[in-house]
Amino acid sequence: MSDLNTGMVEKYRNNFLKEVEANVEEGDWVKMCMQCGVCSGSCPLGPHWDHPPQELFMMIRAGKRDEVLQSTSMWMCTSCYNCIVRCPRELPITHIMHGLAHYATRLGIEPKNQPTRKFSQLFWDNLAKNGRVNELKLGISLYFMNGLVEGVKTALGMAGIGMGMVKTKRMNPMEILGGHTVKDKKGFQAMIKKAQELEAARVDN
Amino acid sequence: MATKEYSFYPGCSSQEGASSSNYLKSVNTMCDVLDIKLNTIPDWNCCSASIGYCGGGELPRLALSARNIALSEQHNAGQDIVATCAACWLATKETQERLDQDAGLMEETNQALSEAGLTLKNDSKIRHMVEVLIEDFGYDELGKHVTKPLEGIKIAGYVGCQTNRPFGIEGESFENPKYLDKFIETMGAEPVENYDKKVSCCGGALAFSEPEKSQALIKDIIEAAYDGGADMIVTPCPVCQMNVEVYQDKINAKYGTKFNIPVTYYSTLMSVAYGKSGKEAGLDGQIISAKKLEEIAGK
Amino acid sequence: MSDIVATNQTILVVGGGISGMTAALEAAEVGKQVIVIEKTPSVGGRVTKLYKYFPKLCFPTCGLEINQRRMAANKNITVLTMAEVADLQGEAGNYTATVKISPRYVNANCTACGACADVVEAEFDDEHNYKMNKHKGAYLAHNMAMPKRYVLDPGIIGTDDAQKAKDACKYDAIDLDMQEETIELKAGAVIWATGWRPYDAAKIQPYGYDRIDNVITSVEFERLMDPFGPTGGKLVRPSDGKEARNVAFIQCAGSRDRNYLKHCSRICCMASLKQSTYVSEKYGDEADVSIYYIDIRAIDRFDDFYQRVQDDPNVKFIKSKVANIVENKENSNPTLNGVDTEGTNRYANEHDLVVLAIGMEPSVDKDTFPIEIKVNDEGFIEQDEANGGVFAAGCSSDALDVNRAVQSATASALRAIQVVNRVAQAEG
Amino acid sequence: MSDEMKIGAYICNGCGIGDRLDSGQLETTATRDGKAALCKQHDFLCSEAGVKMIQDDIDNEGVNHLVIAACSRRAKTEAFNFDNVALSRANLREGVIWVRPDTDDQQETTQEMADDYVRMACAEAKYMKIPAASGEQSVNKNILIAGGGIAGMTAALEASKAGYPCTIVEKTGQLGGATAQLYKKIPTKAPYADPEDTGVAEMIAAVEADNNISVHLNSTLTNTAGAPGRFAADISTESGSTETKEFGAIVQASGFTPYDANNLPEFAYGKNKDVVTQMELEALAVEANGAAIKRPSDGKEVSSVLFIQCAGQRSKKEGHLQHCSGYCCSASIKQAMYFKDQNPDVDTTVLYTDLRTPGAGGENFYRSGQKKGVIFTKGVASEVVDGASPTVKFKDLILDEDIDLEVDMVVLATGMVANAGQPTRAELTVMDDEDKAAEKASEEVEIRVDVESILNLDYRQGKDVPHMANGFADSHFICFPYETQRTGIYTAGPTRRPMDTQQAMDDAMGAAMKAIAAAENSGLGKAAHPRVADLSFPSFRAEGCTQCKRCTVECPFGAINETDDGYPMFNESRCRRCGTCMGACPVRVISFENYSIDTVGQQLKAVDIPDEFEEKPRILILACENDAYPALDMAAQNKLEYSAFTRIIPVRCLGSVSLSWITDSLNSGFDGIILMGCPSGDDYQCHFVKGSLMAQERMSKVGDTLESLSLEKERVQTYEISITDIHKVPQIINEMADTIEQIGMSPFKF
Repeated sequence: MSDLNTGMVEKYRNNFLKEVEANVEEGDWVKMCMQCGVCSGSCPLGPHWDHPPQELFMMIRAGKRDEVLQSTSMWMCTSCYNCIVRCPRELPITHIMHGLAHYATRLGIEPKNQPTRKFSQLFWDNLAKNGRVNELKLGISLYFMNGLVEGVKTALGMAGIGMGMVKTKRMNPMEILGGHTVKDKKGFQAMIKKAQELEAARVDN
Repeated sequence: MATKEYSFYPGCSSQEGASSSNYLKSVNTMCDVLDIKLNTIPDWNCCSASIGYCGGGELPRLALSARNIALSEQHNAGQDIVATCAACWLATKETQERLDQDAGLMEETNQALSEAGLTLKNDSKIRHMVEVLIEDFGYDELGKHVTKPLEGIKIAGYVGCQTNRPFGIEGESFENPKYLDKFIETMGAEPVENYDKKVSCCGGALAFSEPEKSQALIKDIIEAAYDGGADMIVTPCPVCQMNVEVYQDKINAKYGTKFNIPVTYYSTLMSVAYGKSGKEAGLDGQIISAKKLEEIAGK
Repeated sequence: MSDIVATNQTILVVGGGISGMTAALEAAEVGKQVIVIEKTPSVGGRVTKLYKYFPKLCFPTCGLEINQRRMAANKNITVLTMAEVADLQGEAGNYTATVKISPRYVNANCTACGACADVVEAEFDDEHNYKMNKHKGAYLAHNMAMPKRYVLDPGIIGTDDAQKAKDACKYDAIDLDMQEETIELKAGAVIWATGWRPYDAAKIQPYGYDRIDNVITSVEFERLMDPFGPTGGKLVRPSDGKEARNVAFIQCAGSRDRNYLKHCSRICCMASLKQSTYVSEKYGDEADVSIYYIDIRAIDRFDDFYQRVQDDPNVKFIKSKVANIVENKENSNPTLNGVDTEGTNRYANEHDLVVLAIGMEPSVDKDTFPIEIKVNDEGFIEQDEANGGVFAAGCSSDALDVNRAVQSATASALRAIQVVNRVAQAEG
Repeated sequence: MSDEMKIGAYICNGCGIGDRLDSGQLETTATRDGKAALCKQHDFLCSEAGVKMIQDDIDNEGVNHLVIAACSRRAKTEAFNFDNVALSRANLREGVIWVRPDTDDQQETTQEMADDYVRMACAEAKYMKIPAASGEQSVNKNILIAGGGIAGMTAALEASKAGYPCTIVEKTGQLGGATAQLYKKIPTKAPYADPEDTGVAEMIAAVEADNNISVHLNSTLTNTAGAPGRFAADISTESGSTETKEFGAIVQASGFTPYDANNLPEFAYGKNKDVVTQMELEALAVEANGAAIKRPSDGKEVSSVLFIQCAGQRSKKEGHLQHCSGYCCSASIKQAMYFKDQNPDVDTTVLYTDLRTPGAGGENFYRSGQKKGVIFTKGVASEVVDGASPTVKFKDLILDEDIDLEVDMVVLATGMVANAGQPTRAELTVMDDEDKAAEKASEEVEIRVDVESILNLDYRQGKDVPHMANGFADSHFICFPYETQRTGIYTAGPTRRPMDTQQAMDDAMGAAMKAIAAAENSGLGKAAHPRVADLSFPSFRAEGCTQCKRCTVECPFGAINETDDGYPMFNESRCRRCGTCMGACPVRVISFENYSIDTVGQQLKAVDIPDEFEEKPRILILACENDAYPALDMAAQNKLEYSAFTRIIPVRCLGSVSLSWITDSLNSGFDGIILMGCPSGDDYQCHFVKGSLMAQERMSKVGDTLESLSLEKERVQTYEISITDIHKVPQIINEMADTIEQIGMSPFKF
């Protein structure tokens, strides 16, 4: 457990809801849920969630901190926004799910091997570096995210698709050498850094 | 009609040699016909496409789109920002809304932007290309340019998620938006009535991280298109296009299906219907080639 | 219409439904002059379209019979049907209402013998049955229509049907030259009892009311039970006339939802509980009812009724706002998708028929009241001094069941009487 | 108007009557058999000309008893609405031509049907008197209000505003009742977000400032005698002094008693000081007055509180309330806000199964509660464990697991028990013989007296308004919520149905309206609901009376008292004119001017009974005028046919059916008799409470009569008919016709 995590446990004692309201993107909406379940029923990957959104909200209120933050559930969100548009109480559920995932990561207690968690991190690192996504590198690192052997398998499995993409000029092998970036990398990275600092500051105090 | 100018946010996947470069191609072709001038936002950056949240907190992610808007305000002052990618459009529009509602976040965002020597006014209109076509042109106008009606083609209009929710297109319902069908009709083709999976999710970015789960969703989307007697699928979203097109072999392998249905963009249809060549329409970007379109384009 | 006497001591009742009737009767029976303005061809309003009332499962027409008898016998009450208040000016004790009266094309001579209906042919959507069937161009709104006087649908005016109807009438009751007329009425107080309308179910897109035949609304379901309704009292579904044994009721269809109506419409839970007994009434043990709910709002003594239904083994309760409905193309069964939040159990349930417990929306749109009046976000009239001599009765004031609407109407009668009595004193 | 009776019969030829029937023949029937002094035909009787013709005869020919032979008595009532005449309607349209096929072979029986109806109408008219108020009455505008709570005060203030003097009798030492004990009330105005001041103080001030309202504190009603328009109430103070005042009508706003939480040991109530009821929490909130609420046990500022909804409610368990009290969900939200508004860090949890906040205001208030951080948990509490701080054991129904939660304080949302006074025996009371009468009478006095009476009515049938389900003094009517079974006495507020402050105020206003109407109309001798404005009233011949008490016991409205020497003492303005007393009287001494043993008895005598061998049976139908008769009308309107041998007589209520009518008609040769009344039972639909039950009970005794006449019991049937049984009524009639065909004609034809 990271220091930040223990710090937070200390700070909010038994009140996980308050912790979520203070630190999770759109977290102060959680209390507005009336447990109708329309979000859970509307989720395309719903059957794969251990705890669909409405249940997560109830668990948050019930103070089930570890079960929520260590859950793989919110990592199942495809950002389809079905839950948001159908929620009778206006909860920005998609964002809350992303927020919970990010907060768990920040605390260092997220499910490390959850594939989307890995991909999401890769994606961020990829874009944060150059300001633009380098699909090839992203793809390659994706294949290898579960280690070399796994990666080779996946890569081979995906080879057909890769070739198709290359043939149709929708993937460029040359990108391996660099590929797209923003010109003002320096400014871009400074901006990201600043944003992260500001956010960290919010959480820490 | 006078030339219409917009500040254009192409997004990563539209870049040269990227997964939806063919989308951009057809969009450009379509815009030539309609006399639309797209002024690309100089040095735009990625929007994080509602998947970067693991590493990126809310503020950094907002900063991404904020930077794009700020750049647009600076270089393409007064022009609406137009995106062709659903994720790009959504992320940018969401950022604008969020910052509009939360002064604190707006303030912090500007602090971050200042590191890149930018400030955000946040007063530009953020629009999807489809909105431009419907609102600034209208179906009738779009129809006027048709020289090769796409007769005899039945097409499933797959709207997907992010062009439809949470914002969607003005006047359309979340569950059964009709605009793609209207495009299809306007171009002289036949839309699939009550296409069940019209707004179902293809898995989005999770097609990479959760291939099996996503491909199960994609299978239903394609199956429903076939059930509706579709020759091809058309979509306004790069992620949808890619996911629905490229995994068909894998799905066939897993489920013993015989899927082989082309998936194109509305702009591809329009380019062809407007009499442009297959190349100009980006048909060469089809992994599963859209034969019927090629035929028409070839005529 | 010039023979209508209206003064500053007259009470104007806008709306002739159960609330308007009650308010009018209570005031008239203590000697006040009352004018009732009713938009449709007959009084009675929504309750005439109900098969039974909860919780007694008795018949609305039973009470209607008494109220109509009271009205017919009371010389203090004037009823203007097919009339609407176009404008309202003035203040407590001194109002002037501009009333628009649409032509009925049938005058007071009508004996309701039905000769006109026998000869006309063209048919029109039957509003009384929520357009689920058609009535002839000359019709009586329903069996107990009051005034018991036929109506010609404007659609036949200028056609042969109109002439046929006129020729068939031995009593010069049919006047094809009737024109819309506008009259002005004085009034000391106004009771606003325009009631409610069912929320437009087509707007609840996930439920596909506009796409799936076997998804209907609770108000339509009521009509199916009426022996004189669109199905002749058979509980069958629209797509194929198949008996609807396995019926799902979806609560909060349009209510408690920021996408539609934010308020709770109060009656829907009880309505569905009541309607679950219809299914049992028709199919006994073969009835298979599922009620999808967020909270069952069987308030106060209605809970006894809820408990009675809970004891019925053929009725299931599922705590869940249904996510969406898709049609099974093979058998036209609607399939409901969602999650039962009590223990988080995912379901995809097929039913013969789905009934949307549709929400209650005020009949008059917020911004179309003919006079400045305090209306809340939900569109209901607030009890407020600022409203002067205009008082809401029944569902204009809130989402109410019949019992509460009648209470509210009775109270509104006293409010109006207070005003006109003040006027009477002043005028000596 | 001359006293001598002159019958004018008017036959309409409109609506096909003229084409289908021999109106000349009908005219002869009216004059020869019906003894009509004059008889006229008209092709369109309900037209202005037709009505004028009749009015002229009334004005110039001295016609004072009318026979209108046209459509149903339910049709064209506005046209045939004449003052100061006795009116009878022969139903030739809905009753004859619309229910019979237009064929030659049916012509004869159809004509006979019409002739009979004309004879019957003439007979009825002949025995009708023109109803007129007795003249005893005078208008008394004073309204008595039992209870000085929010409902009582509202009733007083609003009635007073309309110009009616009110007297409030309040048991306690001050006005305000339960609401006065509240810190705040549930919001009543948009945006319905925060608790509101109760406004009780202002209201009390308004009451005291209103010299149209007099208030009696520390007082109770020790005796309430009389009737609407002339109630005489003894208002007694604790000190014993009594003052008698006269009133026109009464509003009973006696409120509620909080359910006794001592019945809930499982929740450690009474054991743990920090387990309190909602009412007790209000007291703590009043004490804190905006500052932090301290818990009873140790005065610690409450940092966590849990509300248990439906405590002892919505449960069939012995000692629990079966009903939902309706207001508790909103009340708990309000009380949770007491904590949250003062300190957002206080944990407030509402444990519910169905959160019930209906209407526009309700849902807004629920949302506001959530916004303020009140936690709502769907779950059921099984136990509260006593301890330094109480621990609530509950099943979380969403997470599907058992949870123990320690909190500083537990609030029990216990419900309302109506202060409805002494329960009156509501069940059917039909008497067969005098001994039973005596015994029933004694039961009457022996009803539970452990409950204090509110009104102490000096009524033959108990001291208070009869209770309905769950001990509330409701009317159990949906269409007519205020109609109690005691005329001129209207209940309001939680004594009638569980409700919150705002609802109680609206309710009181309605009750005040009804009270005003009762005061006004009783003053004019007009009946109250449902025969509103009926001027007829029951009178009886003392000489014939056997003091059997049937009428006094069976009156559904407790309208009849007994004189010291055991004779019935009618209270006109308490009477609803249903005629149950008339039906009950074995010696037929009770009658109304326009509805009597004779007005019906003579009709069935007037029916022409063909002799046995003509194979023309006669079926008598006595139909409730409110439901069965309209159903028959509507059957006709839809051209549903039934037997031509049917003769229908509408009755005010099956409760008014005298056995003599049955025996007489059997004796005079009717082959079958059908009684049609309203559904009975808990959800009875009879507007006179128990007409059908009475009829069934009485008819059960007809068996003997039938036997003595050696007639088959199938010949007399009683049915419960709803107004919607439009298809059923013709079936029933035709079944009877078939039955008669099987068992044969009655031998009693002379």
